[in-house]
Amino acid sequence: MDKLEMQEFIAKRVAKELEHGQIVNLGIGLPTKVANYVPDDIEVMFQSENGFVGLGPTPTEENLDPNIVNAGGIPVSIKPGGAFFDSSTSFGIIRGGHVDLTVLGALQVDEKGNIANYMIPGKLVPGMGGAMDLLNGAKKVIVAMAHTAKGNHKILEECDLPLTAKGAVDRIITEMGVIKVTTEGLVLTEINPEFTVEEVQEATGAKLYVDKDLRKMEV
Amino acid sequence: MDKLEMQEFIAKRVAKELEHGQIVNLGIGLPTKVANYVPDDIEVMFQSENGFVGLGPTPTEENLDPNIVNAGGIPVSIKPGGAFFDSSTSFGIIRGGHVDLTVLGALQVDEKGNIANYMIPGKLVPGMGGAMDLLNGAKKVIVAMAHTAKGNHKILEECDLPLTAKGAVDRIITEMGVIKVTTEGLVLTEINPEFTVEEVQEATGAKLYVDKDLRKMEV
Amino acid sequence: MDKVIGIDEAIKDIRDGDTLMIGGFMANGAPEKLVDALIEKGVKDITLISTDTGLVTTGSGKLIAKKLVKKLYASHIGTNKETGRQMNEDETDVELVPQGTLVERIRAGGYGLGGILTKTGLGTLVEDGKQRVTVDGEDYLLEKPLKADFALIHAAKADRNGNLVYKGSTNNFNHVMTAAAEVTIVEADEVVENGDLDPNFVHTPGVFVNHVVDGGLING
Amino acid sequence: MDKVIGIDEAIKDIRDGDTLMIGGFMANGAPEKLVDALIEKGVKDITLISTDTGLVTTGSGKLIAKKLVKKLYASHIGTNKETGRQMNEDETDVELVPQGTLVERIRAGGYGLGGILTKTGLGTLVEDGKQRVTVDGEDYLLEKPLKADFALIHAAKADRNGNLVYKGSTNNFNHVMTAAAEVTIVEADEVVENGDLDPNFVHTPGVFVNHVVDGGLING
Repeated sequence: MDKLEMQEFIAKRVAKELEHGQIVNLGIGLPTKVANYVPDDIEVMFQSENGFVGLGPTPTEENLDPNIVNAGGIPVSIKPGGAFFDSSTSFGIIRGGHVDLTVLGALQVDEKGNIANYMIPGKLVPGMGGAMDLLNGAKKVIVAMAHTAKGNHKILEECDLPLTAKGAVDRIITEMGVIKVTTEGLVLTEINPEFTVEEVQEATGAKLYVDKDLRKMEV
Repeated sequence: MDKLEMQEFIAKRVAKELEHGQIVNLGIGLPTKVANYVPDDIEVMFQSENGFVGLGPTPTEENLDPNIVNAGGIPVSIKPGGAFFDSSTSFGIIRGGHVDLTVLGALQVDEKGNIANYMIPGKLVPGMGGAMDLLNGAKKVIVAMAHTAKGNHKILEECDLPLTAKGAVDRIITEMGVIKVTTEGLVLTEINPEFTVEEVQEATGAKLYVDKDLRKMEV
Repeated sequence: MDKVIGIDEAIKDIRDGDTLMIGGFMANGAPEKLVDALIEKGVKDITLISTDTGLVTTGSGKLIAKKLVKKLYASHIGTNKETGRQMNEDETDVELVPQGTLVERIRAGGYGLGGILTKTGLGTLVEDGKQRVTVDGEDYLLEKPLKADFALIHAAKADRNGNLVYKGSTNNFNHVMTAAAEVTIVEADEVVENGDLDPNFVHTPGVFVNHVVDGGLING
Repeated sequence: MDKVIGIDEAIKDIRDGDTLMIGGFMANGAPEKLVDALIEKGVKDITLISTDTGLVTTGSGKLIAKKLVKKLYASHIGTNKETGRQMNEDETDVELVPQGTLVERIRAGGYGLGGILTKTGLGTLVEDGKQRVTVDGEDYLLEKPLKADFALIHAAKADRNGNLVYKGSTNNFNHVMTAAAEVTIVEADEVVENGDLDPNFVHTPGVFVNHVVDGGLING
């Protein structure tokens, strides 16, 4: 898989986590692609943290409205039954537990469910945007990311970058498999058949427990 | 003066305190009447704490809209350039210092500017409604009331009823005169010529200092 | 999503002892039909959160008149003589909350805040039993969030997703209460299809709403 | 009340060292013409409060690019490389604030709260130097209000009283900032007469607005 195929693969698998009627917030980058793979038999409402629910399909050039953009500043559309609001309402939705699921990328995740995804001190300082609020407020948190970065571990015993939130992550979905964060540690519940358990463990900087019902990762 | 004449007299005097461009909140009862005496040469916006600014004239039976009531639940109207909002915005306006002036009634006021106007324990328990918020948030607080109640003092050295707020009152306007609350005590700045200073002092349960420029109370 | 259901279905899970928020201000914008249905269903020992208790014949005040309320949070009760009587005779536990504090406590509950700091109530009975917090040398009261099992809300219009529009002064506590309950039930004077409301002018997004009852049809 | 004035008149009292809030999200809904006028006027050492710093060519990011900002409060700066460079090279003092905390701090400033309690940021660098408050056994961060000397706001429509209407996603931080500044200046794409806006659908009441600049006419 090249990088793009990998991202689509991960996005497709994440989409299978969606449940009918959920309010879902997708982070920028890979997570945004999840919106393209919503199963046909369910309906979910995507929230855009800059101020609306009911994110619709990408607009064509003719029906593009510059007043409607997503949290990345990219022109998007709103579905019938959606609604615009200000940032205070938007983060009330997020912090008040009204978002059922958020999907975010990460620089590092660890076996305590800690996550680092907003800065590398002295180098990369994008800022947390709404991520800290989502990690604290969303009912379920999925990290969707490449398993490693240039050969370096991203899933660790303990994050060494500044944390975005402590103990917030429920599940990690990568191109290699699906990992559940439990109080006992990281449990591999699904594996991409292209890899062996040993390979996944090697690519992971923390001990992986293998679920007794380990399944094949399907998209 | 009978009770009604007295109320109108006080309301007229309070209206002279209004300044062009002010946002003003009037309490229920006597203070509500102030809206009838806004000087012709100024424009003020009245806020209704249940959720709008731009209180308009009393509607006729034909143009009455049951969806538009004041904080007393009485049908009212909204002026062009007014706006409706929810209670959270309404009290944001009040608590955030965006109300220039509030006019409230009182059971008791004292020389420290303390005010009691929401309950007589075991007897009368109307509740404070928005009064505590107005007393803390409004830039200027005028108490408009009868000077005494059935011969009993209402302006005291120290309130003995539960306080609505401490040190909040700027000015007291009654049928007998205008009293400024200062750090030195209560200063009589205007007197209704129907009364003598001695009579006003006698009707007051705290020491009154007489302003060196004591004026005639005119409406 | 279609959140429109019949009134009996909408309120069927409300039980004795539940905490209810009820919108309206002096019963202007109160969900009268939901309150009536609740009385008919017969739920008691309610903890009621409502800015006032209307009259004995209107809004949340009807529950007071029927003696169904065990504990009340309200800012103003003067217009419903029965509330004051129950309070003075210790029949109902009444906590008087300043109106601005009440709306912020409800908002904090719905918006996931642990509390808010306010000067309102300092040095009054409202301060009793509460924590004072000093910020930059200034004293404030710490006021805690309020949440409810159910919120009963009135709106002029609702679409099937639960997006709401209010008219005139009827919004008041309705909007803020929608977010603060486990289950929010709306009585709408008119139900419209998704897409019929302009998304720029929705007062309450459907995210906060669980059930919509058509106030015109009641069992539609 | 007629709050409509020319752009130069509107910004004339903004001085070096002032604290400014600027609306917009990735410059969507940013008051571009007010920012340009400010740059032309030449105000420096600004404390800027803005959810992000757009690009070097858009929104509040233009002030960063011109090195006019001394201190910045923002939640996201990744799209404006100059902000990160100034931060890493200690040219600009940048306080990264979680977006939900930023909007609540601004709201608290405008709505007279002494602070709010939140779990967002607990156990992270955001907690540094802040007070932890325990409520019913749960830990929260105490986040303080933010206020400004001036707020620069964009709206689709304004009436002469300063009532505002936004379009689509352009509301974002604009509404909440209007309340939190001593002086709030609005750049409106269209100015209408009092009475032309439906009072049921005003997003920001004119109470919070001091000056309206006609973004179409600029000096109208």
